[in-house]
Order: sequence, then structure tokens, then C-alpha cells
Amino acid sequence: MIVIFGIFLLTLLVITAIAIVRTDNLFVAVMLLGIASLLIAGNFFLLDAADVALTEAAVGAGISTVLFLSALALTSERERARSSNKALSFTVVAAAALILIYATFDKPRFGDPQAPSQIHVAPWYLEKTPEYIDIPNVVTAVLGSFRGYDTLGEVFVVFTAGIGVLFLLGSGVPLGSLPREKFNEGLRHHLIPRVVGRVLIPFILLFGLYVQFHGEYGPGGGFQAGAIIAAAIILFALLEGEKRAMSVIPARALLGLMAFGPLLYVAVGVAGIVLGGNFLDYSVLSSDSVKGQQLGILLIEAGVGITVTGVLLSIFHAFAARGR
Amino acid sequence: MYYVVTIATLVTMGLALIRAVLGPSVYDRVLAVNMIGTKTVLLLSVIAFLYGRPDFLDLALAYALINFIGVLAVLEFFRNRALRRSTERDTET
Amino acid sequence: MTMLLDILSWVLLSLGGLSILIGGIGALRMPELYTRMHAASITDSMGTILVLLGIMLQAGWSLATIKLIAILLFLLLTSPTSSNALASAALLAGTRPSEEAGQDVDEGEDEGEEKE
Amino acid sequence: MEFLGLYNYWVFAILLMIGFYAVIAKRNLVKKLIGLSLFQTAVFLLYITMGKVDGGTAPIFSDAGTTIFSNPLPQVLILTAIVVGISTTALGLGIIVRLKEEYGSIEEHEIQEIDEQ
Repeated sequence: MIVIFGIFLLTLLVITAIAIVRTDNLFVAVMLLGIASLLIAGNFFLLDAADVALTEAAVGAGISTVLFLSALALTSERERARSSNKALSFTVVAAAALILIYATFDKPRFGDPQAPSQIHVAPWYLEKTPEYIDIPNVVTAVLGSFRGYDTLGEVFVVFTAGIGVLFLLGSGVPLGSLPREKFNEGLRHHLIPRVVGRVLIPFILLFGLYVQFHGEYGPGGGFQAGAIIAAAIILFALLEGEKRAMSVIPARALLGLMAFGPLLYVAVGVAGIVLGGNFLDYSVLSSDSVKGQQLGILLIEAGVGITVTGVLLSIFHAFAARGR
Repeated sequence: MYYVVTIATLVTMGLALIRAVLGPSVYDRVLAVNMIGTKTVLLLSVIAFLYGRPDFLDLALAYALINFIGVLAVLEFFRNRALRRSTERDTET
Repeated sequence: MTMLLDILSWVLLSLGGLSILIGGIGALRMPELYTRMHAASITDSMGTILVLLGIMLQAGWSLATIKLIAILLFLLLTSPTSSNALASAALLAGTRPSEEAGQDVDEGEDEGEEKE
Repeated sequence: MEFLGLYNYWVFAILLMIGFYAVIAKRNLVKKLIGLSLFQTAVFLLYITMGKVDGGTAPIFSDAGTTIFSNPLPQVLILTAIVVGISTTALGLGIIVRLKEEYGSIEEHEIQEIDEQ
């Protein structure tokens, strides 16, 4: 039965995707992309990926819509030209789709426990996590400890993207010469969203911290928590205006957060070397190797959360400050 | 019985999606996004119980908390657009 | 006692499913934006309350129930707010509620630009 | 139900190609980025689908005593990829905003025409 639910959701997803490509109104495309994000998150949950669904929720529900809309406000809402070489592109794409679908017939059936991807490294992770790290969430264990080096790379990619956006948009003359005061007000004159939003912001922050520190026991971790906390502050900026938000957390502090996260991560790794282990080997951080692993994961998850919060907020501010 | 609710939710998501694809105005599409958002919260909570893992309600909670940021962003977007248009008109006259 | 609770929760769940479905049909079939919003948001909150109450009765006293109460509270706060925000956005852009909702009103995507 | 065992992979292929079509055929740069997001979504779907095990549950140990868990590794990869994806999309949007400021357009061919002059 659940398989059928998944199939239904995926069919809706394909319909949404086709609608996204067909519309020439970019605003509509962004809205439909929001729907696609909701549908895929539901699907991830059906496919047992609670952590991934939580990430998609944290990122897709607010931040990606906000970013796309602020980019649209700075550019244009309509797609002017029609597609180029429609027939040729369609032929290429259709041929590639057919080849890909033909290739799937060699793939093991969906959910097959004997599939090659299931029998090699995954059982080892599932078996050894209780022994080496002793936390319930295997995803966090793999993310933080077994594949910590990989995650370090991802954190640096996020950091670099943030720096890149700041390079592109952080300085220079804003687009229009509009009365800045009016645009800095946010939704201050809309009473109902403002009151409700103010009630919600502390809860969102609290939930973000819960996700951050409960990540070893349930779905969650630094990536999700960072996105949720950033969403809370973006909500504040939407309600109270850019200026107030900037005075709560100034741009300089955000830069500090952005840099501090990766530094903390690397520092934990170097601490491993100093104490006689390998880079990012947490078991030497404490006299008990399991405790050391748990401490290491806690610290690097904090680093990840700080980086993601800093980067997403800096990106948001860079876009928001440009248009006004 | 969880199945009945899940099916109702999924069908409604489908109906809302049709509304989102048909339009006709952009606000209809925002409405549809909003509807699918609340439906997703329900879907996730029901499926968490269907799977017998109620500890996964965190997901539904996340959506319940941050879903409406998107709609507020839309409101802000239209407010800015209206302001920009009125200032453009002022400078022209 | 457990059976009574079970029956009650099944009734709540099926009523909830029904309201969700009605809301979906209303959002699809109503003639113009504001009536669609009306159908969608009212049945939305009703369906949410009924379904979540139904699940709560199944869950009994546990951490899950507390989370469900939180979800219910937040949804009851946010979903009318977003309806309100959406309606004010539409009104701001110049879409007026039509007098004759029975007619087939075709709200063009650029309507706001003409009326402003 | 056997013939539906590959449905997720077919959706992956179709979604991937829809995203790819938007990237190659559309001339609007924002639309290209939206297409790229769809492309990403398709890849996420592929990975998560490959990690699913029949009768399994999410790889988080609980008191319930379940012994079959889905594969945690694809989930780790995709979890980080989602956040990286939004950051890089933001970088792309930043480039598009700068292009609009320099060229006054976000249509690919118009920018090319201005460049040729």
C-alpha cells in the first residue's frame, strides 16, 4: 500500500516538473518548485530517509522560496524569449530519457535487500555504530565520524558558496534609486502576520536547537538545524524589516559565524592529531574512545550548524540589501 | 483507518496540484502551495504512525513551524513590487 | 474503554479525511480566488484538528501526543495567518473579490497591473 | 506489483531529463537554474531509492527492536548535498543578478548580442 502512495507522490512530482518547464511566468515556476520540494520530502520519508526529509523540509519550505523570490525581485518575473531549438532539444532529451529508462531494466528491483548497494559497506556501518560510537542515529554517526572527512569538504563548499555570493553582491551600487526607508520596513504594517510571526520565532529557534542537539538520537543534525535557525531569522527580517534584523545580528557577526564553523571543524580534526590519533579521529579526544567519538560528533555538528546558519543568512542579507 | 486519511490527503494534494497547474492567477498557485504544505504536515504525521515510528513527528513539526515563511515572502514580494511600481509612476509624472 | 477510544478516534479520523477531501474539491471547483481560499482554509483547519485529534487518541499519553499538540497549535496559528497574508497580497495587487461569484471569472495573471 | 519495482528509477530518468530540457532549451537564466534544481532533485531521488530496503525502517535504532534498516550511506550523501545544493543555487542566482545589473537582461541570447557588439 505504501508503495502505491509513493508512486502517486512521484507521479504528482512529474506533473509538477512538466508544469514548471511549461510556464513562462518565473514566479509561478518558483511556486511550483516549492510544491516539488514538498512532494519529494514526503517521498523521502516514505523511502525511510527521515534525516533527508527533514533537511529538505528545513531548506525547501522557506529558504529556497525566499532566495528565488528575492532574485526575481532583482531581475524580472517573466521569461521573454521562447525556447531555442525546441525540436532538437526535445529529441536529444527524449533519446537520453529512453536510454536511461532502458538502463534501469538492469537495475535490481526497488527495495531488494540483495542489491549491490545494500551488501557492501552499509551493513558494516549498521553493525559497528553501536560498538564504536554508541548513538542510535546511524546517519549522524556516518556523517560525523565514519565519513567526517567528506562532510568537512561539504562544509567548505557551503562556506565557499557563501563567500562567492558576498563577493558578487556584497558591495557595489544597488540596482534602483528607490526610497530606502519604505523598503526597509518589511511587513510591519501587516498586523496579523507580525503578531503570529513574533510568537513563532522563539519556538522555531528552540526547535532548531533541539534538532541540533537531538541529532544523535533522532532525525536531525547540524545541516538541518542551521537551515531552521536561519529560517527563523529570515522570518524576523521579513516581519521587522532588513534594518532591524541587521541590528540584531550584524553582518560582521555573520561573517564571524561563517568562518568559525569550518575552523571549529578543522580544530577538532587537528586536536585528534595533537592527541596522537589521525586527522578527524575523535576516539582520542577522551580517555574512553566511545565518549571521545560522541564528543567529537557533538563538536563537529555544532561547527556544521554554525557554518550553515552563517552562510544562509549572509546570502539572504546580500540579496535583500541589494534590492532596496 | 490511517490508510483512509492518507488516501484522502493524497487525493487532496492531487486536486490542489491541479489548481496550481491551472492557475489562473498567481495567487491561486500560492494558495495551492499553502494547501499542499498543510497536507504534507498531516501526511507526515499519519505516515509516522503508519510506520510505527512516532519519534519521526519532528518532520511534521518542522513543516508546521516554517511552512508559512514562504507565504510571507510572497506577501513581501508583492508589497515591494507595488511600492516599486508606484515610485516608478511618481518619477514619470 | 479502549474500544470506545478506538471508535471515537476512527470517527474523528474519517471525518477529518472527509473535510480534507471537501477542501480539496472546493479549492478546485469554486469560481474565483477568494471563494477558493475560503473553501481551502476552513476545511484545512477543520481537517487538521480532526485528524490530529484522532491520531492523538491512538497515541495515548506519550511524547508523541505532546508533539502532536505542538503541531496542532502551530498549524492553527500559521495556516490562518498564511491565508490572511495571501489574501492581503492578492488585494494589494488589485484582485477584487467578484460580486457575481457564480460567473466564470477569469483572473488574468496580469490583472493587478491594469487595476492598480 | 513486480512491474512497479522500477517505477522510482523511471521517475528519476524522466525528472532528470525534464530538468535537463529546461537547462538546454530555455534561454532565461533563472529558468535554467530552476531546471538545474529539478535535475538535482532527480539525483537525490535516485540515491534515496537505492538505499531503501524492503520492510526496513529509517536507520535510527529504537526500542522497538526492529532489525532491518535502510542503507544510511546514500542518506548521508544526499543530506549534505541538499544544503550544498541551495548554497550553490544561491551563488548562481547571485551571478544572474549581477548579469542583470551589467547587461539589463537575463536572457541568454540578448546577453550574447550585447557581447558581440
